[in-house]
Amino acid sequence: MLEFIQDNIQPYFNYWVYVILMMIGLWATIAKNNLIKKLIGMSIFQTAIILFYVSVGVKGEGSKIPIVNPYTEAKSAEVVGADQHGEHGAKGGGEKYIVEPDNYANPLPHVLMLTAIVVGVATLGVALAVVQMLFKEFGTLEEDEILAQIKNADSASPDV
Amino acid sequence: MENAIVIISMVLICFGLLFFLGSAVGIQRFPDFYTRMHAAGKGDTLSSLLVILGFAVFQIHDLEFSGKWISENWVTLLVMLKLLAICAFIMITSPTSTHALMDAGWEDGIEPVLKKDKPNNALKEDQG
Amino acid sequence: MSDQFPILIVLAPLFGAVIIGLVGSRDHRVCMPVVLVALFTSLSAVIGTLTQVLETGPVDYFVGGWEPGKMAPGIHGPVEIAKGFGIQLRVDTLNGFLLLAIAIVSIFVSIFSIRRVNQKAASKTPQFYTLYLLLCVGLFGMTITGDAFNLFVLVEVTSLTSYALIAMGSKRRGTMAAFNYILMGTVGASFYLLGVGYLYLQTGSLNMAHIQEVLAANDFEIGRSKPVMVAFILIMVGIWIKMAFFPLYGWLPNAYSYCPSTSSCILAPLMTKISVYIMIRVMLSVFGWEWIFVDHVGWSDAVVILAVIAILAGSTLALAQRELKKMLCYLIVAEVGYMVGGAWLGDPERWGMSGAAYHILADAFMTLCLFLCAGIFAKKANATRIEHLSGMFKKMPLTMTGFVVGALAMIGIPPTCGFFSKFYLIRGGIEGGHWEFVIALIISSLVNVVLFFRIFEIAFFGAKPAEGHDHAHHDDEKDDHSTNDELTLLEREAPLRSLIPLFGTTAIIILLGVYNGQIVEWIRLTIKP
Amino acid sequence: MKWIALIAVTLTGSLLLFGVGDFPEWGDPHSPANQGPKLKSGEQVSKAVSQDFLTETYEVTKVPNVVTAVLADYRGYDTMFETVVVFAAGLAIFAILRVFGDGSDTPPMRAVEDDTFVEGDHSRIIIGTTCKLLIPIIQLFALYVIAHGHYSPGGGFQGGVIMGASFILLAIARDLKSALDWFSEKNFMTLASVGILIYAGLGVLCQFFERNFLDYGALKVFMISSDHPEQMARSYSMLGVEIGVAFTVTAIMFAIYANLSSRGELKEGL
Amino acid sequence: MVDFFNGTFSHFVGVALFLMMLPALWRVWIGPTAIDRILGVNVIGTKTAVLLVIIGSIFKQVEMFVDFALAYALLNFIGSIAASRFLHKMPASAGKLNREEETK
Amino acid sequence: MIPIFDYILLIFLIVAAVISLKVKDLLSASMVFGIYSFLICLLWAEMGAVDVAFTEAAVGAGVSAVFLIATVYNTKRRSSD
Repeated sequence: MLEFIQDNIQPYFNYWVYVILMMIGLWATIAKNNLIKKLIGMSIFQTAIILFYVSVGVKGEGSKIPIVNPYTEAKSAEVVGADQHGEHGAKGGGEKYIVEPDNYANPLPHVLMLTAIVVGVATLGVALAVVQMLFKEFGTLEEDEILAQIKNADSASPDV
Repeated sequence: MENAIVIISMVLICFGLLFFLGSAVGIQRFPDFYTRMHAAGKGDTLSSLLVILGFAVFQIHDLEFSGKWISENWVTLLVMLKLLAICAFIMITSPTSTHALMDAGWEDGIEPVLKKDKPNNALKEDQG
Repeated sequence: MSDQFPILIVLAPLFGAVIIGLVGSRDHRVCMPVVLVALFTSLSAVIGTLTQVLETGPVDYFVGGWEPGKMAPGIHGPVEIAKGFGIQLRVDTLNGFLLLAIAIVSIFVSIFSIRRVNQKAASKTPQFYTLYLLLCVGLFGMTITGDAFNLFVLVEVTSLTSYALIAMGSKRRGTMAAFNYILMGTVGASFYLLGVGYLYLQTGSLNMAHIQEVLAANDFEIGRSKPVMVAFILIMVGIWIKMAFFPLYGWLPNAYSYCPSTSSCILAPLMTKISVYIMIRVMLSVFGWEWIFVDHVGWSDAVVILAVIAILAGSTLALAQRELKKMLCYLIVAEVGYMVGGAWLGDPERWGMSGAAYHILADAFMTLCLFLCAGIFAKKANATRIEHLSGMFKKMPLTMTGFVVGALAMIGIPPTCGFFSKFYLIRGGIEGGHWEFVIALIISSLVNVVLFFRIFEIAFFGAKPAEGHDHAHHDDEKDDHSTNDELTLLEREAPLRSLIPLFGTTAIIILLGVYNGQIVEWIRLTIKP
Repeated sequence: MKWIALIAVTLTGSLLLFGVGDFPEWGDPHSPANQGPKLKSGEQVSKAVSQDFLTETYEVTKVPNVVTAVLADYRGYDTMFETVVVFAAGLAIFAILRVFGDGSDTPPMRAVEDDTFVEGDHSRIIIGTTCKLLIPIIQLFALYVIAHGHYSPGGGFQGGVIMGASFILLAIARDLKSALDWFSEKNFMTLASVGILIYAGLGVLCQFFERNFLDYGALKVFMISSDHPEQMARSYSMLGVEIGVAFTVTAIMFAIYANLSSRGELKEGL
Repeated sequence: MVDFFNGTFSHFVGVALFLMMLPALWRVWIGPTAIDRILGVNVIGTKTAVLLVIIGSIFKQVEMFVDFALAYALLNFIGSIAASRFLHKMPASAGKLNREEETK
Repeated sequence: MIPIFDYILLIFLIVAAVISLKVKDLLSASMVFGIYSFLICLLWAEMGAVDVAFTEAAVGAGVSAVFLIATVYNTKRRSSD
């Protein structure tokens, strides 16, 4: 049991949790009756995907955040000798620091997820506006009641 | 010198943790909303202040006291300034939100547990 | 200048939208000219790009100048730009024609929308046109992009604008449909995003061409790993939700039939078709033909069977509807079945996929034609149900003619484009050995015959007395100036502004049919290189 | 409904867990996404883009924060459409919810006795004073975040959201009307458009110098007294772009709140 | 000593803070009233700002993390104030009604 | 990345998600969704995604919970599930 956890769950814990969160979100999006609950579920669903992306970009313990400033990183980064880059380096303003990319978290998923978060908020806003419209028209936020009202209206006057 | 600073900050942080513990116990054990709010509001404010102050003090070890020390240490000084600013803002915002919530609880119609009531009963009644 | 055409396609509507956002609320009359100028700029840019494509092959455009292999100036000397650094736009013959179709459809619908929007919600006109142009931006961008993540962002642009367009004028059922559409659309887009994430996890790139290169490397060693398989399923499911493929079509009929007619006219022809295009693009340019049809043979059979069910279900449900728009919506479900099934036939000569690609173009115009007619009927004669159409041939002969052309194309009668697309699809089905697909196509055509001839019968022999005149054109010019006559005009022909797009569409339906051989040949340049 | 949900959730979950089995371990720096895909034999198929982003960004753009550089320069096209998404959301909410006129056709808002600021209303005094104190600080901080996005986390989105939140705070602490006095509907719609105009305009400006859209290097002609004109041009253009993003996000965040809290009537809110 | 502070000690403080979130989380779970839950949210919110600084300390880059700890300190109370405003504006009877229903 | 924080946070995250979906009072649900966003912000910060964490901090603390509360204010506070 312990071995199973160590081999299969611990190294993939983030991925497992993202699957679980996604399932919770999907379940809520489909099965919850209240519209706002559905939207909360939708947000959880989106966050789960963000969790997946960010987990992809993580690099081992001791890795740094992806801000590579040669001036403050001078201690850790390797300096290419002045003789190698010689005049060019002097002309270009200081030595060139070689950045070891394995030490920094992967920036690309972060950029993508920045986009996804903002998109999520925008979608949430629009969905909430639609919810308010629905409340104005039906006076309730429960899906089954709304559907029942629609059905009644249908059977009362099929021409609408 | 360096060690002394680190130890001072560690002591501050440990005190902060102690108060956090107090507020955590308070949230759990107090009988009604107002007392819980009391524990949470006061304890959390003070302990966050202490912990962040501890980190601000810790930043001193990074300072290098030499000739033009402001220009050389401005990153560290800025961090300290920001940490102190966090302290100040927590000092302002946390009591305000506590106050607002307390007020809202009163408006919401939550009755405080008074001395003559038995706390256990009140809690039970609340939980159904 | 000519090398900047690809980006101009996207930028012109974007700037149009911003300009309307800035000045539109002060003066509503600004909107229409800006929309037309923006869309015509796009159209000319599309034509410019398409001629380049036909002359010299696919056109690439690297936004920000991050072209792989080029040198970018760095502080310590030039730096070589690696693959997938920036975002790539790519126009080839497959999406070039689709861009053309989008430009034409959006221009037609904007002409069609002139009066409608001004009358209905005058205070929201500028917002409507801004959203409309942003929708066009999204559609153009989705079609043109060569980057998997950029596609997601543009999918969201189109989705958000279409949610708004569906919800803005509709009441009760329409709003509920919009809400369901939001949920389904978000889930679909999220699945797509997750699929791209899985691909990124395995390949470390987001550029479609680069991903394909990596997947195909060393005889698909990476391409055969489990995450790539899951990624493919996720992307497909996401796109299928967006295009309302068979088990996932629940949101579409209500959303499209209860929204304002202008919105349905732009959304119904384009949204599902662009999703189909994305599916073909992902199949061809990301995973590749061999990966799908050689490595995973069983999948294509399963999808074709799903498509067959979709066609049959769509046709049957359409038969049960009495509301015109809803019937058309179920027909869209069936048409999506045609296209998905065609794309998945997997015949070695790739006629099925070519037919599907051609059917995207054909179906966009067919659907546009029918939805324009439905909009005109609803507006002019207040006819939303099939029974209301009785006597329509005499009341609105011109509109009805357009409707007949659209319906014939839908049934598949030469020389309309619908016949030829079905021809290519059937050819693909026979060569791929998918007889069930062929049979479903024929059954669906028969159902369409029943559907539309029922309408023709009602409209031709309908009991309602005809009060209209034959000089529709003549009356229409008056219509603009004399609003007092509005009540009496109700019984007559649609205004010129509705008829121009309608007859433009019918002309294109026939032209597409007549020149089908050349167009399919061009499309096959991309599909079967 | 529950059964459908159960089936969908089970199917998706098992599919995803099936995929997880072959993943590289969490936090593995040699995973394909981090170092480029490799074959089983260990042969490198291609290089991952993010490697180059990390090593070359400072060289090419003089921006230490790689995320900002990728966001605003390499993938600036994405970010432009992200801003467009926000803009579209604002417009969508306006189109869906906004009600014009006196609102007599809609049911009246709930009766509220103590909505207005009353002398002696302690709650409002305390909150009002705190907000009066904090709102300028929040806005100053938002400006700092926007401007400092090159060197530390932050940038247009974050700054814009914080700025928008400051207006939301004003609307909550006082009332919506006083916030709208500061920042009226016309203003925020214009500001949102201006934001996108700045972004796309900077991109088009590059096209006038015969480069591609959003190739900020073209703007080096404006960097007269600089050692590295092209890099500095990229750096400053990114700042401009971030400002554009911040405009749109600020405006739209407040617009969304204003419409949502007052049911689109923009009269009295939460 | 500095390494100890940045490493083990910060880890310890962080874990301790997480453990102290548990009572608040428990309070959020059991309620019993809405406002109790909001109280729990408030408590966790305060701890979040502190934890951000601690994470920064573990990364040895506090200067990068302090910015959004500051953002948290500034923005954290918007939610609480909005909730309190909500409860203010709802008639008190509605609040009682809600509470009774919730306890069922 | 900080593994121990990661494990704790992920478990808390699931708990917060379940609570916010379980609570029947929508005002509480919106606020508990705030906890979810606090935790997730910590999670991003812990994984080194500072910009994402900053965005989540600004969005979660300042905007999204307030949107939800505003909607609940204008609609109905009780939910049936």
